[in-house]
Amino acid sequence: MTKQVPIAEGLFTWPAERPALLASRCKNCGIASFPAAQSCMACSGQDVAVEELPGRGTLWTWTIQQFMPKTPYRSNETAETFKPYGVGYLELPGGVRVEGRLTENDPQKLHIGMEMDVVFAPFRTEENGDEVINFFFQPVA
Amino acid sequence: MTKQVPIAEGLFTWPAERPALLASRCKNCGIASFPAAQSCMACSGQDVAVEELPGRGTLWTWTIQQFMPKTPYRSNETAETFKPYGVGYLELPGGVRVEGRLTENDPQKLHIGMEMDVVFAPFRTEENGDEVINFFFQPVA
Amino acid sequence: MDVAIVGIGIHPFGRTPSLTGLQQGAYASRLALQDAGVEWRDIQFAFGGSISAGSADTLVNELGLTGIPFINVANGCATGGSSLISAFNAIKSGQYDIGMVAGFDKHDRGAFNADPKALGIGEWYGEVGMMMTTQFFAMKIQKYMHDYNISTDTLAKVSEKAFINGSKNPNAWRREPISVEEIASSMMVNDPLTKYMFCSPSEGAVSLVLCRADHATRYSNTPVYLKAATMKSRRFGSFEVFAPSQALQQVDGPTVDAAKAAFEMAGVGPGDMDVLQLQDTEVGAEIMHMAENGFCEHGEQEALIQAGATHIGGAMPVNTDGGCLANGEPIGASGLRQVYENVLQLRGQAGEHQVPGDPKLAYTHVYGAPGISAVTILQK
Amino acid sequence: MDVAIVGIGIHPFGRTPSLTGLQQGAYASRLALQDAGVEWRDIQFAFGGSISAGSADTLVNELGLTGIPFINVANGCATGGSSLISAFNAIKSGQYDIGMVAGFDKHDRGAFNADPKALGIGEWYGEVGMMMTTQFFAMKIQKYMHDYNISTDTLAKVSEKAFINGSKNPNAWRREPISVEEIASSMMVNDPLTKYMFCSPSEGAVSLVLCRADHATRYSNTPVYLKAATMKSRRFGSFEVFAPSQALQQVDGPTVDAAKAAFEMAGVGPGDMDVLQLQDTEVGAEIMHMAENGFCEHGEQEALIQAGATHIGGAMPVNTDGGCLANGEPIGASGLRQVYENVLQLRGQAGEHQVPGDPKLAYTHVYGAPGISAVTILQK
Ligand SMILES: [Zn+2]
Ligand SMILES: [Zn+2]
Repeated sequence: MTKQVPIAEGLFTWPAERPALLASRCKNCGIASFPAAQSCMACSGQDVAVEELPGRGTLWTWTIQQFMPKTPYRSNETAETFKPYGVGYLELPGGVRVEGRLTENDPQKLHIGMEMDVVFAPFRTEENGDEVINFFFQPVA
Repeated sequence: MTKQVPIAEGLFTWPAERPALLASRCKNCGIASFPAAQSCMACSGQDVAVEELPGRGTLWTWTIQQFMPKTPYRSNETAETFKPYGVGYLELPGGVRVEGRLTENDPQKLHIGMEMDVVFAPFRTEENGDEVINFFFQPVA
Repeated sequence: MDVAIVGIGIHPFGRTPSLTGLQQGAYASRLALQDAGVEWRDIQFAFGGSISAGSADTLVNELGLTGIPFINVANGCATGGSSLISAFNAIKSGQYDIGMVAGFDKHDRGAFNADPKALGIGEWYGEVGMMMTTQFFAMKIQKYMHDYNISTDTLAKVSEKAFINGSKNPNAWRREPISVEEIASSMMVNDPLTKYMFCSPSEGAVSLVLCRADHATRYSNTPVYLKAATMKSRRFGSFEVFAPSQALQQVDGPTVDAAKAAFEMAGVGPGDMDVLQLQDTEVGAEIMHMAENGFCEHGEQEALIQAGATHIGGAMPVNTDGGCLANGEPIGASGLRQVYENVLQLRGQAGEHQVPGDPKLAYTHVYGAPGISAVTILQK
Repeated sequence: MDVAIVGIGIHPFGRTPSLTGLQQGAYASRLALQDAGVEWRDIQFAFGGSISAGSADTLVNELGLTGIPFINVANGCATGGSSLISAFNAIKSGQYDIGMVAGFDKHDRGAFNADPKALGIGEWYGEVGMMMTTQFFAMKIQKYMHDYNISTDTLAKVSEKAFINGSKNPNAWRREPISVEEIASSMMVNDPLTKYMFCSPSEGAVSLVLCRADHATRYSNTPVYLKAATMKSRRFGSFEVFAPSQALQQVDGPTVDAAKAAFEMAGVGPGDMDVLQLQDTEVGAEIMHMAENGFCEHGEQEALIQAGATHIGGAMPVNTDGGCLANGEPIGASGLRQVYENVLQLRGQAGEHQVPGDPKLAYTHVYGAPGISAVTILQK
């Protein structure tokens, strides 16, 4: 039976009714960081708490990856089936700007400042049949 | 048909009636080096000539490799078929001390100062059937 | 104690299948020694870097085993800067009179393959396809074009100038001019950057002989002084390569910091510089680094580049040897290539790519992962 | 300007599956900062090394992004020496007041896998099974035993002492004494060296805070001064690891040269040293390095070791923390561990492994491929 597994532990809540990206926030200086870390890059503080990031933000910048990356890229694509994909930073209010793949790869449909949602979807299938779940940024409909 | 190929170009004369190790000798300071190099490590000179090294020398030091090395070791052996092998430096008079595998792996039969010959023999077989020839040091009978 | 550069050597950049990276390094080193009129045995210490072509200190196998301390350094694209700063410190410490820095490399074709783990990033980051320096550069210029009204035509003009300069430099890899139209219409790699707007991994080597300034005239009639050599890493909040997230409040990047520190150390300002080598991993980098290093305000690049100010004959010549765009980037050697070019310029020996008007002060800048910049200021 | 060590930190050596090498490095760095009573933001520069656990400069991701120059160095087993020498130069140059050196590593189990190409050697050398440091060490001590009448019992006694010292050191990996009989009869690895006569790759981290000597008492009541930090590479004719051939005329190795240079720099002699940390990749190395560093004549080791002179209470205590034999070798951290131990000894804080009699001068020595030695002399 197909199982769904997150691409990495601790990146986002999964499984969850409303999955969310997880950040660490420093109790000393209040700065948030993604992925959650054990110490604060801003002030070197080690007293941090994990919190859920907002699910909607604005696109801060973006590009389209037009060719298939080499290792460590690991999808189920081949050179023939590869489709260009968008990458961007989404500014999550009160949180942090997170880098992620976009569901949209048409440069005409992307612009800085547009609203996007954080969504969770299968990224690849493992040899054992497990579906690996990743986060993506999707234009607000 | 099986072909015999040297393990590296320029290490020794092959094929040859009397194969021999090849060294470079510096025309400036007279120092020999194995394998042949384009410059002299002793005096930085770049005027070097390739020459054949003597085929007999005395064992300067030695050890036995008791376990099978990992990559870059590349023989046809497996963990099961691996046999310990000797390694030593053979002092070739008027030339240089060369490091090589010994045909003998019994520590009782090896001692510093013993006479040995440089011999050439198959080391492994490639997937295409080629026999790879390497040099070995063999106790004088 | 000030520090002088009294010998320079280069192996042409590009592809040299007949030589290993190490052999190219030895070639450049011999030329540098010859240029300074010294023997390898006169050299008291060395610093060197090579990312893909073996340990730099194996150069002693080629040059001779003289017993000197030879320290390998490794800071990505800023590796040449690390060597120079370390050599600068060694001579300034008063313990050494003369030493060498060497950088060489030989990379496989195609984009660099970064390893997330080596930079302390989770494997997932590479698996989903974000471990690509090219994406960072594209996203940074995308944002910059949006904020400061830089046009895509200006992007192409930076490449056009690089290939023109490369065509004048016998040691460059790309020696054919390419038109703005061809650059702009070449394959899109990472929007808005096309294939001809990026530099590629390549091969090459540079070595430099450095000595105490008060000994310089023993070795050279045209010594060039290293007035500043600085390196800075990213502060919290700057937008850097390989960052799974970045802070909402942005601060200046390491280039701004390294430039300020260098100008302070040298006691000069951006307006005093006569020739500039700025990290141009792609055209966006060159554009943004012009402002980050203090040579113009943000946004002024559009007018400057359109007016040809960054050409060899312009008011602000940038990457006179063709930069990374025309030379490719052998990581260990790339930062030292900039210094090599500036020494040529200050000596007046740059031939067809010589900046007119007897340049006296020259500037180099490199940027590398995970957010490091190194700057030098040379004076004749 | 002299240089002082005012803060030391260590992450225990051995196996720590729950932490990455980088995290162990951060742990040691925080302890070193705390020991010196400074914050990470006070540190003006850093040098660091890690061979298998990522780039040392990614430590800033753990400690905070303060913008400092952080140069990665890489010289095999001598990497810690490279960091120290570079930091020594940086402070002596007068440009910096306080900095850090950091070394950490995390290796896979089993012997190190060396790459011939990276050292400029043909692939054939590795293919036939000669790219093994253990063979070199075995052949070197084999020849030495022949020339200077060292017994196999003496080999085993070196390991015995290492594990006794390790049992007294809470940061050591191997903390159980092992009898001479068990050591001698354990599996033969490379004749004449058995399994328990070799050190193994391991994990661990050490960081040190260094400052201008005239600022030392601001940070420490027990500053320790770096009177010498030297590094030498092999001269032509010395017998070194990974050498397909060697000259007929042998010369002294880099250890002899680095030791002489260090004694000259510090203005002291071997007889003045109160405690010694000597590279003990295996027992033969420790024995030969005693003479190469100048602490006895060749051949005297047999009587000295049999008489217990190298034990903690002996006349010439060697590797008081258990050395590489009891700590394993995380390459980036190993050389700095020796310095950490000597600072403890000079402060009188080494606890159960404290050398008696208020030691005042301490010596460290590392040796690494392709024939490099680095030495430090510390004074309280
Ligand atoms: Zn904080
Ligand atoms: Zn010679």
